[in-house]
Amino acid sequence: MIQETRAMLEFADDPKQIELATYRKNGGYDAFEKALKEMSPDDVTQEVLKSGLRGRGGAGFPTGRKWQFVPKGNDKPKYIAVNADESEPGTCKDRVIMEQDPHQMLEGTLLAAYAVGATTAYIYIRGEFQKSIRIVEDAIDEARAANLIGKNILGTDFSCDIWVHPGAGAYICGEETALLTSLEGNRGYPRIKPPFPAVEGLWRCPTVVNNVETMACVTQILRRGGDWFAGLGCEGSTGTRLFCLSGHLKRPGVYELECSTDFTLRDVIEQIGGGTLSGAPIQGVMPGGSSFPVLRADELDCGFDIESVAKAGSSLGSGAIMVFDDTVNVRDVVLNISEFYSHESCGQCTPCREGSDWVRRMLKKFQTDGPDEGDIATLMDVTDKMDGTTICALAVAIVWPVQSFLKKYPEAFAEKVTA
Amino acid sequence: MGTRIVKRPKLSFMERIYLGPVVKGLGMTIGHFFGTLRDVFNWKNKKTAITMQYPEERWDFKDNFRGAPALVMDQEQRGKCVACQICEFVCPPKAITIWPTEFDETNSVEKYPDRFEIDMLRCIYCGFCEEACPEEAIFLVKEAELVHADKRDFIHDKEKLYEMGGIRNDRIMKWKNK
Amino acid sequence: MLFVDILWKLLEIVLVAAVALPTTAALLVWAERRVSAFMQDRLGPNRVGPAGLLQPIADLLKFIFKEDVVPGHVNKAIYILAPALSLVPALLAFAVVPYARDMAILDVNVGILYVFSVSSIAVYGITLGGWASNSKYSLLGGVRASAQMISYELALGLSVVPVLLVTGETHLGRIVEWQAANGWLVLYLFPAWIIFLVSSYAETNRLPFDCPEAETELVAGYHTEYSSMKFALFFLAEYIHMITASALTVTLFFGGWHVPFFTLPEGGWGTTLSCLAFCAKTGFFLFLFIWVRWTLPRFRYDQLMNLGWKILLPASLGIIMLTAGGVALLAD
Amino acid sequence: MSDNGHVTLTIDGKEATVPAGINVIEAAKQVGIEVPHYCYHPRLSVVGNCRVCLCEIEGVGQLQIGCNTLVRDGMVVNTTNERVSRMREGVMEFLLINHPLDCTICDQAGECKLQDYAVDHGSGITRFEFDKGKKPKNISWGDRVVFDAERCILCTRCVRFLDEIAGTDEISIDHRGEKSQLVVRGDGKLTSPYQMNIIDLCPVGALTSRDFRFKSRVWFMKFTPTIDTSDARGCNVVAGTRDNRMLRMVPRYNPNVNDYWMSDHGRLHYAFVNDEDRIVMPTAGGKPAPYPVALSRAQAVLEGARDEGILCVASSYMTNEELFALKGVCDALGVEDRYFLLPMGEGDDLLIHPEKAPNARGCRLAGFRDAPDDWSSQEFGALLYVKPRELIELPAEVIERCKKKVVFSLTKHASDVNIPLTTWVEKDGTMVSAGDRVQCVRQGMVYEPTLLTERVVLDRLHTLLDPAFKGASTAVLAFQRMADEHPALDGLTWLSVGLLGAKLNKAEALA
Repeated sequence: MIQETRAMLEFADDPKQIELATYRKNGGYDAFEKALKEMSPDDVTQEVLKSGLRGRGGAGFPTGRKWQFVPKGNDKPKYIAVNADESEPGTCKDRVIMEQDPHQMLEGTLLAAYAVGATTAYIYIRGEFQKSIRIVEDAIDEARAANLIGKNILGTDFSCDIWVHPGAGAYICGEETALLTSLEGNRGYPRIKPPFPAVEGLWRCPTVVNNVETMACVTQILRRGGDWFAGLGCEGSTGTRLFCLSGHLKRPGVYELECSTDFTLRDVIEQIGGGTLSGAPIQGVMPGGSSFPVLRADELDCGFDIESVAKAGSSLGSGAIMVFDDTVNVRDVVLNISEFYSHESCGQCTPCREGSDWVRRMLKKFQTDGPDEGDIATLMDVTDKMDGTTICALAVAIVWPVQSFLKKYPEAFAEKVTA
Repeated sequence: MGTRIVKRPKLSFMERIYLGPVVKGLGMTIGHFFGTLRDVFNWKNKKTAITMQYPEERWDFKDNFRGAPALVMDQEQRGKCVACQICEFVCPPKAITIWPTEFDETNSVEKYPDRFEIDMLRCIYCGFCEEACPEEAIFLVKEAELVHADKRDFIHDKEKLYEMGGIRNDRIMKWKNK
Repeated sequence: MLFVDILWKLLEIVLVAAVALPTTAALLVWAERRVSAFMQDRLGPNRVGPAGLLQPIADLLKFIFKEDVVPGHVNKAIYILAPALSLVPALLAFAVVPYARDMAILDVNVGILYVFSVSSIAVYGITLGGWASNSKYSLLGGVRASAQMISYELALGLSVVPVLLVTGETHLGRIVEWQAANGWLVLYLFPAWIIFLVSSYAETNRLPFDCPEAETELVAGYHTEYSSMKFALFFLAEYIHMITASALTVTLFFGGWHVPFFTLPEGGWGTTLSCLAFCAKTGFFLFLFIWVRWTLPRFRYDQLMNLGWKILLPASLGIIMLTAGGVALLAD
Repeated sequence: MSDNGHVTLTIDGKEATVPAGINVIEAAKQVGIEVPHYCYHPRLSVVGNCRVCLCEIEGVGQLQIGCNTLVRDGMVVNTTNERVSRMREGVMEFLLINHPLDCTICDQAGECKLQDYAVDHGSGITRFEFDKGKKPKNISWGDRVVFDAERCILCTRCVRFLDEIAGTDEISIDHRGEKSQLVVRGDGKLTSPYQMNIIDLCPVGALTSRDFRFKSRVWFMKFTPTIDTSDARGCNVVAGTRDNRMLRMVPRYNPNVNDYWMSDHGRLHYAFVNDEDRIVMPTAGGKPAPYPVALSRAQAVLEGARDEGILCVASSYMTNEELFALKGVCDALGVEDRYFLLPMGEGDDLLIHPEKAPNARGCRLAGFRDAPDDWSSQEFGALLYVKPRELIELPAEVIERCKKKVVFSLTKHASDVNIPLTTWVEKDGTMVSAGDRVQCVRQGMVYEPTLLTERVVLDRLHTLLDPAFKGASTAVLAFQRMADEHPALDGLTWLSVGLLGAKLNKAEALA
């Protein structure tokens, strides 16, 4: 039986954990104080590197490496941006941290700011998360009152201020460059890379953009040591991760799990999620949220870590495991996904702006009438041409699920719908 | 190149006397004579005369006949031409001249010909204009008999062209869905 | 002669020369166009008047109203004279033809000689027209015409000699009466008739012997430079020549006004019927003219001369010998 | 190897050494390869949203956009291989699926990048079987620019131009995704004095000129490189004419003068060329007279007034050649009082110059003096007056003080001899613009075949006055004669002035 390994969520069930006093009583800000007083910024980065922490936003870029990209000896101000614009369908983990243990994220943010030498950090919270915004703002006020945020923190030379920036409801602002553009007060348009944000981000200054969960991990790493973190999980997927199980499950929810090759994705779904609610067989699973390829029921016997799932043809992504049983129509699922993404396309790049809508309309036709001859090939070709031809990955977020659904459920798209 | 000597066939006496073939020839022509004569009196309803009695009888033009170019209107009697001037551009003898103008801003169609003239003394009935027209607004109609006493009348203006073209039931309607 | 007779003669001359012949010629033009059209599976002019019968009048009006161009380079006097010179002999030759029983404008003993002498003048009109036009086409046409007419005049004349031999008459009316009594001469002198026919075609410049006009080579030959009424006169002359030639053929070989197997009544009715018979026969030969024209192609000029000199002349001479021999034998 | 700030790279198998720091599009341009692009413009910031300049950089997994990829030493670029052309075809297809079939009524047709690239890089067919998206059309953005949202491909060149160059930042994008649409802030009307540049910038027909709209298809037009004569800046332009009528002006790239831009005022400054009221024949004593008659009359007038003094007033709209021809006439008559008229107005820091005439410097070069603010009350026997075409005129009382008048003018002007003027698009010549640049104007049309240019007329008048004088047969020869004479033009030739102009030699002589 797979068990949860609670590190980030250790105290999450305590409703008082959102208060600074409780958080400090549970060992909060000790790691930050220690780092501030005993460690150099480089030491902090080294500790994170040692832990093997990979970004929890979905792309999985090693966090320590990202911090190292920030140029040293540059007199431009540096910024931290915490990506709390959690809008991906199926993902709900950041909200748990923000609403149940906000100081853990703030501590990680401060540690990251200390590591890269940033003096300002912005927490870009999705506009719809009104409760999160309130809790995080209260937590910041409390921490600022306790001189954990602000000038000369805890009597040291280090100064860092943290601001909450609510988003205005665009999914694309969860993309790091669009988030920065939005922070600057402009339309949330992703920017072309290079230059990367770590070199030229917010107001053309070096900026580190990290996910909420990543920041929470940083807190845990500094609190318990990089070696401890590296010892959890398996190679390439160290530490614990928050997984959001959703869909037709008996026990959906956010679980903190270690990745392992010892058990399979199916085990997780069945043992943690408790199998399908109706008992009907699983039809498919999207293990990384709606923007990653789907896995058929017979492909679920892969190891539960980043590499194994990638080998199976999908990705753990942001850890949103969405399960649907065979009572749903695959055409509806894929149409729903494409409707979401075409609605959220920012409209900047041609292939995404025009292509996403085209894909949506084709899938709408598949759903209502079924495909004509050659339509599937056209759709595959169109999505191919959207893949990798845009500034950000939103186009890819349409291409992957759509292509995988078409490939894996050919029978669902085989014939015309007869009235 | 060598010289080739063609041997003339040696004619027989009867051939040389020439009268036989003359009589034969006379027989043939008189046959046609009476054949046509029979047509004139409508006897036996068999046709020898092949000529057409033009003003009364007229050629049945095929649909792809290339007569005079004309402008057509859609089902709602509105001109289809948008004054794109492509016909003017392709016209080999430069017979077409268009002066475009625009509707006011409230109109769904922006551009139309203020004046549209085809100089039929220049037109060579090539059909390029019909071929090139992206709006299917200009057609070569079955009108082939253009007779005017005044040269200026050969310059067909917009009204004349629309009158010749008339209404054409067609899918393409620029006024719709705009 | 009584004054009334003179008046009657004048009336006859006017009727024949100024009314009947031109009208026939005009009708002939119409017939030519209609017949040629029919033979070519066309309908021909059928717009002006019933069946297009008024077409010749339209043509005439056109000729009258067309601009009368006299080119600057012509010999003006002869140029103007030529068409008249072409027309007048054709009219004159008709004078001795007995167009009905006991009817002829000029009742002369030497009718046949008169015909030959008068019709020989016609060549002057054409030759002079060609020469006066001062144009190479016209000149060539004129030269051809004179050469052709002189050549075929011989055969024409010689082919009539057997008629004289058989009938012993030069009076055309009496030749017809001979035939009425003894049967048509064509039965006796078929080869002579053939030669006469061919030669008469050549004499009238009709196809297949219209080398003087020869559009394809000479534009229009001797009348290239003519327009308007002067051209019309040439045109008219050609058709009246045709009528005269047909009338002579009928008179000499086909019994003239004689109707076979039927005895004409005496008096006015007989005369009228004889005239109709004459007209019908002439009409047939006129039709033959047209018919031949739209059947046979034009001879090459050398073929024309070959035919005239090497075949028709010897043949007619031969026929004369035979006929003379035959007459001599039978007379005995 | 890189040296002197240059790098060597390979583009489509061609080796190229280009300055470091430029992007792949510019590098490819230098070796004669065109990488298609919509949103990229050399003078605007790079946003990389059209995605049509995708290139393959060897060693980089994904295709990269040429506009945002800076050249590196040893870089190997493929701009045409199968992978690139497939993706480019895809981008063209995406651009075209919702683009209306407006080419028939679109002014851009013929110079439309979408048409060009659709032919060069598109697949030629459409697989899009749905109704095209509907957006507002024929939106008036003030009285100069008309916007069509359906045709817009959202390259944001116009947005960036007004933001970065004109500095008025008036356009932004509304909605998102396929509903994105440009809007003008405020009352929806543009205010920038440079707003019409966005019409040239627009690679498609989304932005069209109210002035030029539907006047002519571009393929019927004749284009002549010349300069703008609305002010002393002398922006380089291409004048478009059809059937000998001027239809539009668009800026022509000249890095030394106007870059890619020009002001709206200059662009719309041509209506007088097509003016129906222009005179096309000289008049002498109010009656139409052929040139020889009018000129001998002018000769008589001027020679008769020699003793009483002649006032000569030139126009700063004349070309140098004409001014020197006028100078020759003045010399032959011994005229002392030589002035020119120069209208002044407002200027700005970008391109609008306060001197509202193109050739005040040329007037000074030819020895004419700036017109005094208050004219003396001296009386003259005759006035030889080349009337500026607008904005400024000789005061009426000065004209009245001259007994006889020989006037060159565009429209009818009361005088003893009135000779028609020609406009700058009807003749060849040079002018001296701000910054003392000699620039050429070129003949693009003929208003009326009988018209003679002022240079020819003045040379003929000169010959009448001095039979020994022989005028130059062409403007090129006249320029050469002038350059030989005048030290400031020393060493310049018509060819060295060329399309982009050349600096005067001794600029200080004109100050």
